[in-house]
Amino acid sequence: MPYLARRLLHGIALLLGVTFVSFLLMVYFGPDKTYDLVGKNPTPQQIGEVRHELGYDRPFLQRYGDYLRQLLTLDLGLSDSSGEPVSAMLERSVPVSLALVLPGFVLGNLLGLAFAMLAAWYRGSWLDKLITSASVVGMSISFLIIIIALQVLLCTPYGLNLFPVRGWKVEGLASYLYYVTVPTLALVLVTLGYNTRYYRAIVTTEAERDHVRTLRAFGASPVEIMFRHVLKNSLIPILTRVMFSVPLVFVSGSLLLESYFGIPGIGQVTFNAITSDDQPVLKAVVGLTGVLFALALSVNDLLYTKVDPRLTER
Amino acid sequence: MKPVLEVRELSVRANSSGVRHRLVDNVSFSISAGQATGLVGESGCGKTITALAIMGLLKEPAFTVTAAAIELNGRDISRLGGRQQRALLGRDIAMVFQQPGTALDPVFTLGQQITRVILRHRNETRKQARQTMLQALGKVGFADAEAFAAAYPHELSGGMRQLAMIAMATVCRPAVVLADEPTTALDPGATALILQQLKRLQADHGTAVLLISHDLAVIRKNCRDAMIMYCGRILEANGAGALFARPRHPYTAGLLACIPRIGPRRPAVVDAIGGQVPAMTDLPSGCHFAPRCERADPTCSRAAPPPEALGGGTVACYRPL
Amino acid sequence: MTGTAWQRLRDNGPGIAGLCIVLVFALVAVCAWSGLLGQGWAQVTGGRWESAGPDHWFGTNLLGQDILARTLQGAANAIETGLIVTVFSIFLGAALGALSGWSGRGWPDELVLWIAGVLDSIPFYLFAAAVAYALQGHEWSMHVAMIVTFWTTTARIVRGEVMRIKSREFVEAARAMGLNGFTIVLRHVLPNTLHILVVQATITFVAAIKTEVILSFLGLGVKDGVSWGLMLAESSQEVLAGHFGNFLAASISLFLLLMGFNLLADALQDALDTGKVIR
Amino acid sequence: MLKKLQGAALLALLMLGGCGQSPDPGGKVPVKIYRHALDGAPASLDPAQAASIYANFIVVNLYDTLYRYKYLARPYRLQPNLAAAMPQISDDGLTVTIRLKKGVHFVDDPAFARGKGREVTAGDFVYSIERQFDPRTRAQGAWLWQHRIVGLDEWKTRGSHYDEEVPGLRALDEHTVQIRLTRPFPQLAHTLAQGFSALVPREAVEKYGLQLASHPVGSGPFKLLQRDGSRAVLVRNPDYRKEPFDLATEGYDPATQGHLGLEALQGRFPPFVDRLEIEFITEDAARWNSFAAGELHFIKVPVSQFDNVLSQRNPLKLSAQYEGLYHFAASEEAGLIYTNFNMADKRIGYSSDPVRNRRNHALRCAMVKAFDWRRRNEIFFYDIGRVFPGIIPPAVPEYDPAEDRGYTRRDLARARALLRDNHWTADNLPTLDYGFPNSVTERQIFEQFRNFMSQIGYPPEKIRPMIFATYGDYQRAYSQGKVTLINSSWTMDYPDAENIMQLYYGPNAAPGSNSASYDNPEYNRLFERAASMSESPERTRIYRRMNRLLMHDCATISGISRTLLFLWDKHVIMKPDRSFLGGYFLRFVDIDDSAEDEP
Repeated sequence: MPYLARRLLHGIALLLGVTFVSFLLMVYFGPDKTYDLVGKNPTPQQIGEVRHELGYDRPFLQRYGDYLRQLLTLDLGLSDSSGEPVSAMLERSVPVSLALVLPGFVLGNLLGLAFAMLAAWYRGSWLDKLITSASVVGMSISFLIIIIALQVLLCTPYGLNLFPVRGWKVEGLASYLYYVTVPTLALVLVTLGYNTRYYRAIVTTEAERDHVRTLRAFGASPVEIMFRHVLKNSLIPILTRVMFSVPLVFVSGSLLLESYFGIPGIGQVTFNAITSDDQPVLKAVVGLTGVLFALALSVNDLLYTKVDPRLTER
Repeated sequence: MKPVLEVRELSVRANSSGVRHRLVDNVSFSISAGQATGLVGESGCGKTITALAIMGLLKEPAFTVTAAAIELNGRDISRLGGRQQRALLGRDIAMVFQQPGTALDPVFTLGQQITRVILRHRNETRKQARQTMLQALGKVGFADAEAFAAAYPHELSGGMRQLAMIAMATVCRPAVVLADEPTTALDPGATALILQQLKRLQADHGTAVLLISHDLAVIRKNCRDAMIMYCGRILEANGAGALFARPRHPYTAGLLACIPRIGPRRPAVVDAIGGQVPAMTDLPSGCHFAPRCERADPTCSRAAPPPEALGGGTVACYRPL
Repeated sequence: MTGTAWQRLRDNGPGIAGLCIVLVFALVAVCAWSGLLGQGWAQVTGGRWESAGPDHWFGTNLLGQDILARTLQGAANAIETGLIVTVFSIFLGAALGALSGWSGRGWPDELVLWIAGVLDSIPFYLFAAAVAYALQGHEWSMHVAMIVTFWTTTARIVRGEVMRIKSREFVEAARAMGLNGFTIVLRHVLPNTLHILVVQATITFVAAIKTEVILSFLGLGVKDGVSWGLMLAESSQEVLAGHFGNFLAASISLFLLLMGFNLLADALQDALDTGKVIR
Repeated sequence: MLKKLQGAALLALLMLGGCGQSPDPGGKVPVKIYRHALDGAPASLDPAQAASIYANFIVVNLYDTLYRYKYLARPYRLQPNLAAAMPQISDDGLTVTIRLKKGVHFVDDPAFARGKGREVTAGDFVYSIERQFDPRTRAQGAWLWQHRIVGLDEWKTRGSHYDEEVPGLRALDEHTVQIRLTRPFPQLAHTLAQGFSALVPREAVEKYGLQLASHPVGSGPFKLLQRDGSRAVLVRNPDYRKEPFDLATEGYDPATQGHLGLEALQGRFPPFVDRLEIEFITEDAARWNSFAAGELHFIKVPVSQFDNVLSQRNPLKLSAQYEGLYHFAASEEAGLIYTNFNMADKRIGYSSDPVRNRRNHALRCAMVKAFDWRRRNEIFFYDIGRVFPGIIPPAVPEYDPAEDRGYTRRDLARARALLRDNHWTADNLPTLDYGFPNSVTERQIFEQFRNFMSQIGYPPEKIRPMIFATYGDYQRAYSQGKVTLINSSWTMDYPDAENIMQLYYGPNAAPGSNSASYDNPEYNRLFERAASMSESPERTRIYRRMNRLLMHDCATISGISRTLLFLWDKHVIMKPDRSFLGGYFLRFVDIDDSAEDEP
């Protein structure tokens, strides 16, 4: 299928770009661990030794080449600070991040969609107005504020003091809920406004199509119309949004949450890598996010053809 | 003979950004089983709105619908809502829309869409429903029903889509079908097919058809009765034959004058109506047609003329022909 | 903005409210720049963590600096960042968007789309951090990071719009008159995307301010000076010790400003009826 | 905790429609668990890289060192750990002989033959020190022994081949080490109580390479179970050598320590707890809340909580609400916080032009006079930090209570006069770069500093912040002399003032630890003279003289020692410590389960 081939080509081009830019910024001009590793009273010669050990003294292209090879072979080397294999760090932290972000991500989208459909069905009614204005309010509250406020309200003696201030000691459902609740709430609150508004825009346009009028003219119930027809028709933009937010939510999104709630996920690993000049880790994270993103792009296009019969002949 | 559908004092108001104006003004008429009634008027005069109002598809807050009664087989459906109303739609009264292109859901096959209607209104198993669906498609003239059932709307021509619409509208044998400009978007061949199907309906199930069109020729050919609508009001109603033979309302007369006769002898258009159709937002007081009517006098602009019986039909005019 | 659009905007209550809020903050910013407001933000004028009172309306922080002054200065900083980032990223977006849109499926189009794709694929905060490093913690690193990443959305939208306009008669006419692509785009095409740019600008502004706060919180933002983000960073330690001055001042003013812009953005979208722009 | 659980369950209902059983998050287990909090996370657990107090804190529990500090004795005194006795030093002070205990084994690990931990030998010690001088190790402790052990530096320049013997560092037999020094090194025993000197088995290094940093193989009282960026879990090493705890040896003082219930430990075998859970919590507030919520047994109280925790300052008194719950101890850190001038910077330091040199000296002294230690102490140390003139902190015996306090007394008039008399005006004052790694507190400290200076007419815009995303970047910048005002703190590596005096020894100039690049020939001469002396009245005289030289040259704005407050649960039997003792005390921590319920 030439279409697929084209997508693949795009994907590769994208990956090369991402890896190159990120390498240039984060590695070549990037942080320098030398001075974390030299002991007290180092001599210039010792500093040189460390730089050599870290491979900072090798030529640019060679380093970039190695980087690409690492990504291809998924042999990501060892962390400069902990000496742990980067792959091991990812295996350890990615599941945590997933567990942390997934509930909030899913809830945020589902609730957003639900509100959007309500608003669309009662287009122009007070309910619609309420939902729209609420979403504007939601969009106006910064993630930071939500996190700080929630922590004070739910995790401290100044508030309800129901949940832990930080940490992630998950053994079983109860402890999972115990630790995941506040971050989830934060995530939902911060995404809900945007999702609701975005989905409303989509669903309303779909709900005003002629064929929806036809359905009503043939006695279809609101539920059937909204869920069976409108939803399926608006699936493409919804999928697009979801697919595209996946890679970023799981890195950027969890970065703030995890560094604030002290949760050992990919976000925290990344944050520590930044503050401790841990290049191997940074390289891996950025590279893999790029890969994820390229994948998301391609998968998305495939889904289109699955969802919308009009796109099959392409 | 008892009318199947009787509409009394139907009015529709649009509420857009504070200003409320009438789209349909105090319309009353009735149509009886096994025959077609034509509703004629220039586009934007409220024909479609009337139909939608009858179907109860116009919703607050965008529209306000008021009616003394809309009786379907003697049952007032104007005040129904929710479940009861939905039970009627597509079963006892159905509608065929103007744009077959967009009236069907693009992401479901024709089969799926028709079957849904059947499952909704007739307690049949999926299997039975599928059979019924195929028969319906067959009836409207799809030779290879299976193939069409599996097709998506975008894979069919406009005419075929409209036939499918009709199949869908008739699959439950409704008492009334409101056909809103069913042929405007189609080429002559398809038009013929569609109209033939509508005729078959009346013949086979004694279905009453309200044929909405701006095309007088179509109405004349296919309807027993006809109504002339202008700016949300019915100006004249009569048997099609009588109405076309001897129009009473100046507007009707004007319209008829516009129909091109066959043959080269006469110019395509003679003494067309002067002036512009007024905007629904600011209608002239009294008879809406008065400003364009050469017979108009001050009385016309004072109050809306009530429908008066005349020559077997009714005319809303102070100075009928 | 056309007269009718202005009419529609005037009828939009929330929109006007938003506009007013924005104008108030803009006024504050101007006053702060011209040295009338929030000058004492660096001076120590009180004890540590004094509660609100006549001489310190919002109280003081750990060092004994007046929180009100810092809030006002923070507002000025937020607006400044917003303006710089918006102006540049919109300009960049419009230019590149027009270029790729006009060039159709040619290589400039492919190139621009590729760059945009690449930039969008890098997690933003990592990118900002990286730029901060690359620029050796230069005071503009934050702005650069934002501009470089924010232009893509605008570019994509403008591209689409330009492609649409390209096929219109008046453009054909201009072509027929033998005008070169550049002049056509400049004179005939871009002006027709103005309404989109206006809306995009308000949205970019919001994004910029939000990001400024978070970056400053992470220490990648404002270098010398005060920012709501820095105040929140301070407060994130203080609130748990029961001092809410910094937090309330910063978060409330941040909320108001963002709210104002969001309302304005919505109103503009309705007034200029560009469909709801996806955010 | 229970209250919180209900909260969780309640939300569970809201979210997933309820969940039945809800075990204690943290897991109720019949073993003794001690939960500790550090305000930072260790990067590496390889002894050779145990540079941070965090790393050291954990490393000394996973590995064994030859010596350690007595648990309870103050001032700190050394105590044989893996060594059988204190080192035997020849009369010329150049040959040191150390005997190791017999029958000590490394923990079982695949690295060893048949996975059984083999006996610890003198060879391991030799190897572990040599490692520090092998670039491939990325070691950070070499500076402790540099130029001090015969042939070691040459061994390195020859390419660090382990089969090659170092004349000054030899294993006489399985359990005897002999060290030959280039010159007397009184602090040697101290250096052998540091994580850096811990004994590492060569097999493990060769098997795991750099990964040793996350896969420790030692002979310490604990083994690593799990570790990530936010916590480490250690479990008791069942094969740890059996040595009964003895109050007398550890320097128990009933008068000051009687209330801690330490008697209960007498004669038992450490480690006393089965499991250590060490949380790395950098945010003060989060750490405190975690402690207040009962998730931790111990906390170093963050300054922001002092108001809340203390009811009065001198003497320090715990506020009533906590007295019943917690034990409480205040300890003065063995170290200091100071702001160096970069003397290598012509704008403010040494200048070839004698006039400028004099003016710069005056400028520095003016800034020293303008600095408000009272306020600094009040705002950032809750007024319980110890301010002292110069660099010799109260924690060391060399500290001179009689020293003139003028150096740390604010005197704006005098400062202004100094500027005036040396023709310094707002216009011709140099623009200075004040560096700090990004953090809220560091920024506040900077703003306060700038504020102090603005009060003697130093234009704020002339003191520019130079913010670095990481501490490493900051270190690089000032090591390369890019920073003019260097705010730093020094925590002593061992309880001997020499470790502080070297901070201004010329040859240690940047990139060395003498970040001020202070270079005063007399100071250097005195330092070298004292280098071979161990603590003595004479050395004390010399050090105090050096301190005065430094102050006269106004090379640094110094200094203050923090007072650290520790709170720990009444159920926990321990005497916590943060300085040299490092993590050594963890093996002596016990939990009094007569009152079983966990907080």
